[in-house]
Amino acid sequence: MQLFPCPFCGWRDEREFLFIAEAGKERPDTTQKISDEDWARYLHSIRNDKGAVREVWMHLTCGELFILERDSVTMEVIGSIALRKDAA
Amino acid sequence: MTSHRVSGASGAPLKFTFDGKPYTGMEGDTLASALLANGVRVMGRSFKYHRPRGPWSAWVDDPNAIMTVRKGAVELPNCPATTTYLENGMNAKAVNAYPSAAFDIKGGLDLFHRWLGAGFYYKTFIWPNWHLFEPAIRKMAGLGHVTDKVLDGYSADQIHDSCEVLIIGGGPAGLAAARAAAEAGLNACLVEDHKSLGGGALLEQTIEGHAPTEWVAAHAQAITEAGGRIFTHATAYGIYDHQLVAIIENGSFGTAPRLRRMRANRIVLATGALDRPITFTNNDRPGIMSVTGACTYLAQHKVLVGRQITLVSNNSYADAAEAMLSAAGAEITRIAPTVGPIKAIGLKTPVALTQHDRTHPVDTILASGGQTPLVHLWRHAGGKLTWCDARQAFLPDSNPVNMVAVGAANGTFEMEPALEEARTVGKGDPSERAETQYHLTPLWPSPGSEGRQWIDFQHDVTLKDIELAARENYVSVEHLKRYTTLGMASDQGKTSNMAGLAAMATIQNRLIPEVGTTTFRPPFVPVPIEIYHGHHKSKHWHPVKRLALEAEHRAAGAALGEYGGWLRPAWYGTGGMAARVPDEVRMARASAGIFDASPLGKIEVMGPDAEAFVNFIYYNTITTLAPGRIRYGFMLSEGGVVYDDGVVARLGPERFLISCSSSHVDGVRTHLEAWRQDGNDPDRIFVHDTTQHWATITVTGPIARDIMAALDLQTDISKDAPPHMSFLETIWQDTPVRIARVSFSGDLSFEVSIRRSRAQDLWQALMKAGTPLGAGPLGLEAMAVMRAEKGYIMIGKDTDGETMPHDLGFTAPRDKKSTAFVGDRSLHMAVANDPDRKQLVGLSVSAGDAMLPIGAHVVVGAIRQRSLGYVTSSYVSPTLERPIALALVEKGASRMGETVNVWHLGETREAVISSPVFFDPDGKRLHA
Amino acid sequence: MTRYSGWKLFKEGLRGHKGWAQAWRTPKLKPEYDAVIVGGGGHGLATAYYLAKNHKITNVAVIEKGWLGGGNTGRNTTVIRSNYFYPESADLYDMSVRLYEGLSKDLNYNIMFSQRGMIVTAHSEPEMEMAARQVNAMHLNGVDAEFLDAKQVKRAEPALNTRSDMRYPIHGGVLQKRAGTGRHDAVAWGFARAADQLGVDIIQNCEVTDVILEGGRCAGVVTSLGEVRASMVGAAAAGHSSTIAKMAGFELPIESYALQAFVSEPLKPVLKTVVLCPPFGTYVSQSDKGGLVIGGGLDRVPSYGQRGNLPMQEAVLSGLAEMMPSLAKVKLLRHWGGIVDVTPDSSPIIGPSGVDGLYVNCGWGTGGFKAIPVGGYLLAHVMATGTHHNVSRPFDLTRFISGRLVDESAASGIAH
Amino acid sequence: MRDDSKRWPAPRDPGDVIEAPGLSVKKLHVSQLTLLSGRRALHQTKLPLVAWPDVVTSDSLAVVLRRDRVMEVNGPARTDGWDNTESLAISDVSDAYAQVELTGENALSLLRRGTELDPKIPSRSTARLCFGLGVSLYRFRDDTTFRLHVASAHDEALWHALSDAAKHLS
Repeated sequence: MQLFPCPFCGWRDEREFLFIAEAGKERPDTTQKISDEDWARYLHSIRNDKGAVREVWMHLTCGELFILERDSVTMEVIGSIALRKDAA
Repeated sequence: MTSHRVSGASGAPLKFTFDGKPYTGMEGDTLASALLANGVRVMGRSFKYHRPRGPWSAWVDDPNAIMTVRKGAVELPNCPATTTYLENGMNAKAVNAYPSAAFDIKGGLDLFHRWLGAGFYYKTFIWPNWHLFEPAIRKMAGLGHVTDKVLDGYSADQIHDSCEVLIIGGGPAGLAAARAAAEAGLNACLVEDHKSLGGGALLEQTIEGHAPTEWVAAHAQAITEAGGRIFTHATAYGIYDHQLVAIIENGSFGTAPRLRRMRANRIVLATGALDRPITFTNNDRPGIMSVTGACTYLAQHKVLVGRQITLVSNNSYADAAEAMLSAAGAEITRIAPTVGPIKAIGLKTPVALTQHDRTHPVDTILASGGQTPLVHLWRHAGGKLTWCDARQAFLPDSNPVNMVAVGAANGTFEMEPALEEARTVGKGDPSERAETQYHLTPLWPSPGSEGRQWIDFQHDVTLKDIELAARENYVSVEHLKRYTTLGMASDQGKTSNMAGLAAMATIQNRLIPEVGTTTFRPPFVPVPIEIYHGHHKSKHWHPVKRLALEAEHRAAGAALGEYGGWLRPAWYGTGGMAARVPDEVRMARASAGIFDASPLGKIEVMGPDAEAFVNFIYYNTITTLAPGRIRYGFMLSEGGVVYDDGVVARLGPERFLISCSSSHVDGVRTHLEAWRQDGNDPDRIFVHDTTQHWATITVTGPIARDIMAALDLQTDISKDAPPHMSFLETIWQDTPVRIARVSFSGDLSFEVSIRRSRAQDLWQALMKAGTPLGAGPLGLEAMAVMRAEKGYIMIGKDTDGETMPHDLGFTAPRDKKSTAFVGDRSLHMAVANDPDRKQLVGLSVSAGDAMLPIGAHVVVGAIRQRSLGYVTSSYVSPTLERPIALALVEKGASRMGETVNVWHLGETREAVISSPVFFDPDGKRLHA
Repeated sequence: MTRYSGWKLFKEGLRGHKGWAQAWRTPKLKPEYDAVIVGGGGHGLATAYYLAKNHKITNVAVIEKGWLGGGNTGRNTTVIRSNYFYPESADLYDMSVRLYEGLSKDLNYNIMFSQRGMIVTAHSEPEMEMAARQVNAMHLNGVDAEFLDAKQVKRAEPALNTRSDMRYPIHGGVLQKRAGTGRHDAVAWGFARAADQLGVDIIQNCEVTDVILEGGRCAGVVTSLGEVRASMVGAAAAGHSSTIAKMAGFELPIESYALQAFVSEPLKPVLKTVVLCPPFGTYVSQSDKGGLVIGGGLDRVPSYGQRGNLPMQEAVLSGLAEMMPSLAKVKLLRHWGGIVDVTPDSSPIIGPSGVDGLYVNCGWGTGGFKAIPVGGYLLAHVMATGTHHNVSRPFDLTRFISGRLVDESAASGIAH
Repeated sequence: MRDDSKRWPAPRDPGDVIEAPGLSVKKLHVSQLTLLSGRRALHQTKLPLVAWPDVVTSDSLAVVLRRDRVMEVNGPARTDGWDNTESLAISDVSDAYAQVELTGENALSLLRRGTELDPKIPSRSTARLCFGLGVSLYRFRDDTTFRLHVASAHDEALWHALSDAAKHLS
């Protein structure tokens, strides 16, 4: 049972969290022309880093979407960042 | 047999049997100590050669004495005799031996050992085929036999716990550390795997001037008084991420254990060390035991394992043992194994030990090849090891986060420094490992020597097997392990790993640390699968959701089934599904059916950006939806695949109600929440899942309006009001109700939602109004038939993970919607434009024919038939009085009227592709 | 070379097994090869073997970071099967089963392919409908399959709980009789020994640290033992494929997850087949040594952590206790984790990487072991000929651009 | 389709209780539950806010669910929908959740069988998973009494889990 820090709730059991995606992926503006390659990159490309990673997770019980920084080898949690800029 | 119990033993007598013979042990005994007390030496047979074996040690490291134990109705296989506490009435039987461990008919296998060495099976049984040999090999392998009996009440408890310091091991170091921690005001827990505390302390004459038992009792009392907790007969068997320690708490024989998931800020490892065997000829014989094992039997169980003992040791640790055993009356001869090869004589018990042509008569041989610290848990937590030449052992090196080893587990074998180290660490202070006074002469297996020398006792891995592995270049420590099965027995290499890798080091002329260790895998001791089961049992596995109206349905004689996680009425009344479902369909088509639709999702989206958001989430255009109106639509994945279908109602300019499939409510809520916070302004959109506040009852059928009229609502529901696909909120008996004019049956329908606590009243009112008119309750199975008659899809049944909206005939948004929506770009990838996509169609057969089986494939081709798609729904329509089916078929839309072959389990039939809408294609009945 | 046989074993037994040759050599890494394979697991070793055997390219090095067969090849639950829905998958995996059927003889190494049958149970009417869809698809794909009712399931695997009061009562299932288990280490060792005998250099304890790119073309790799040049580089690095791809300057649609496996104490035979119960997410078979070998789904947290964790253990093992309650009392001996490389459609990627001279074989996810022979066979084919074998073509990396995924879960009606 | 009406017994009587050593569990009646969501929702409710491990004493309170959402328990009646002046999304969910009260020296121990719960570790939200079910959990009146809300359709499931776990108390 890992513990993840929800920026709002604090440390909770990993089973309360859902992995959404790697952080930093912007949805292309689909009203503009996008090549198949660019769309495929948005859909499927993954850095899959070994070591420090930045990922978007959802804390299912409170619904908060946030960025989790952790180490994908040691499972050490480096920190979490609320997606909301004004979050306290 | 003479008793081996020495004076001073006290405890209630316990009767038990072993291999059918009755014996008496005493309270506090393990099966092994009780048998040794009775003079029984042979307690098992080895895995491969069926060599007679007795216990090597007195605790978890014993690989030899493995038994199937029965008590009352409970029988458990593979119980180590050394860790199974004796209970009155136990019947133990050696595994892998018939008729008994003492006389095993397969004992003769040992004669063929020269052909059964490491990996022999990789080199033979190739011709003609492995299948001819495998059954016999499988029968020979394995240890105990597991019964097919399910144990009554065998249900593990599981609990979460936390502490500031967890001390693992209740020997002298653990007790000292725990006391120091507790007295420093820390929330401390101590875990000890024996039933009683003390461990190695009990082997001492005095500790800090006290008798060991007094010292232990005083420490235990001090720990408890300072607020510390002590768990005995409990083993920390694994350390997992983020300082989580899994602890098994054992009860009496046959009862399920408890799993304590302990989150510890800091872990102190005081697990001690093990004696390792010495590799010499016939070192696997019964009566050859570890020095610590013999001392433990004496100290804890008052059993003197032999009278004429040869003590074979290369280290100073054996000095104290010699004193202890001679004091108890044994005659001890010391042999230095380092000065020349030794050999044990005797089959089922040793009679002599030879060295340099000298023969020493013995009845017992005790061996200690040095101490191996128990660092398993250290490795689980990611700690590193370092090789110590002075101790000839791997010791804990750099600390994993918040974990420290003390005492023998840390290589601190002497009592005083161990206690000092433990106390320092217990308080939370750092400690340096002290210099050791421990003295030993390096002693490792010497390859090329004569005779058969055992490295892994249970798996019958000998020194020659290691040499063979080296010869064949299986030299990596993992290859060695896997090729020879070294260390893979039920003791997981606790006795054998060091000797094995030392042998490989010697053969290859490398240093032991260069060869390295294999990975230490949890669990530290075998744990029953039940410990993981706990409350994840049966109905807790994935509990069904219960309807507000369940009592009403039961009263109406409903058959209840599980649909999308809810327990729902499948059909009503007696006579079985085959009779009742067509009746209900006919009733609903002729008059009306009253249907519990409560599980349908009711997710509200509100806020200034709600409209744009819902428009982005839906495939369909939502911006043009007027307040009070409803639209049917799809939610797609970003891959363009239809994820959910349902209706969305606009309740106001800034308020929408999404009615998703009942099985998708949690998924849709998460989907909405993720998009809301990622890429949108979450202060301008809010998502409330109100599904469970509302019960929803659908009245569907030609007379639905008459039934609704009887409710006396404060609104006009006369003809055309409200119109199809409209939504209104009104009051019924002082309670707000919502009415949606949507239909999943193809008939005039009213979906009425009311708060859960008033659902029963509404249901009864509708039934009261409907029954005289010929209406009645409608189950889910009948509803499924009705929607199929109309060609309405059921997501996940009539669609699959490739279905895009245009495959279902919904093309307009793909072609025309100008704003972005989830999945939009994927609808124009190459795959989306493939001409041979599977499309939804109907399949018709003649009126008298049997219905098409669901799962049958539509095929083309004569010799090798190719699948074009498959039947997804199929019924005999009570309305049309003929079979109907829905299917996903390649280019289906362009095949209307085509006769195709339908293939099912080897048989082919014909069917005609048609529109999926079988009934009322113009939709007149919706507006009736 | 020593040829293995019962007679040879008998003779060696008489003379103390002194005459066995090394199963493979420990050669020195040469500075240049015709082909370099990155990854000494089953797929890498099989690729080298088929390059040498089928295409006579023998100047080949297999470069392995640790010990050969030490990744997922040595950590999996040893299931071999081809019970797939789509023709593309069936062609791929059934070709693998057919290669496995002749592999012990082909390699002269007993890999103990035990075709004891595999049952996938169905626990509701909708699941029975899906099972029928599956069986029919398998028949049409030319793969053996039997559609079983509950009684037949019980007969095929008596240890299964078929009581009606279990959480998900068994309605029936799909049996593939040709499916079964193999000895995982033996597959790696057998391929290694056979490849070595054909001249392939197997270099263990050698880590690839970079990919040599010249004019946008892959010209070899840099390793911890020095540079190695080769006109063809094949990467068969499973969970670490993303790392190799990054060295060559591209990204793969692969996410790494830990997949856990479990083995129990050794028991006398209690299971006849391999059984998967989908609603419990657990499958189990019994090894020839007697241990129950248990597996389940991926961890919920993507990672490179080669170890177990409690939530998944509880999910998988409680599933087993539900499937076979009489086995709840059996003790677990060991559990471990492997890192699996999961693609968006859970199908493999075989073929050109997009960088000239660099080919990939990855993305097998949870099911790489059963595909070792075919993975090696097809990667060797595309490396040696420069074109896809018909069977590997649908699994080209470009499918993620066209969207023509081969997603087996799609066929079971589970929307993405 | 099989008839499972016997396999899942009819829902219990609302008056049922669980009694075990150091534990008593009963169902409570709630008259009003209202969801309030908005950027400043936590400041807009007039009821006392409840987080973990607060001990509340009033029957009217606002359970903090998330950064921008509270659930008013036994609070004032409000009009459903989007309140433009207050910038609040409001939904009556009075029947969406059942409420259960656990009391006794073993209540915490019982809950710890279903969730990793520590009164020393505070949390701004009361929402958590317990026995795999989503609940809002807080302390009431004293530190051995706990109240929790669970989705109505899971009321039976939670009750069953609590009764089973209570068998392990001694």
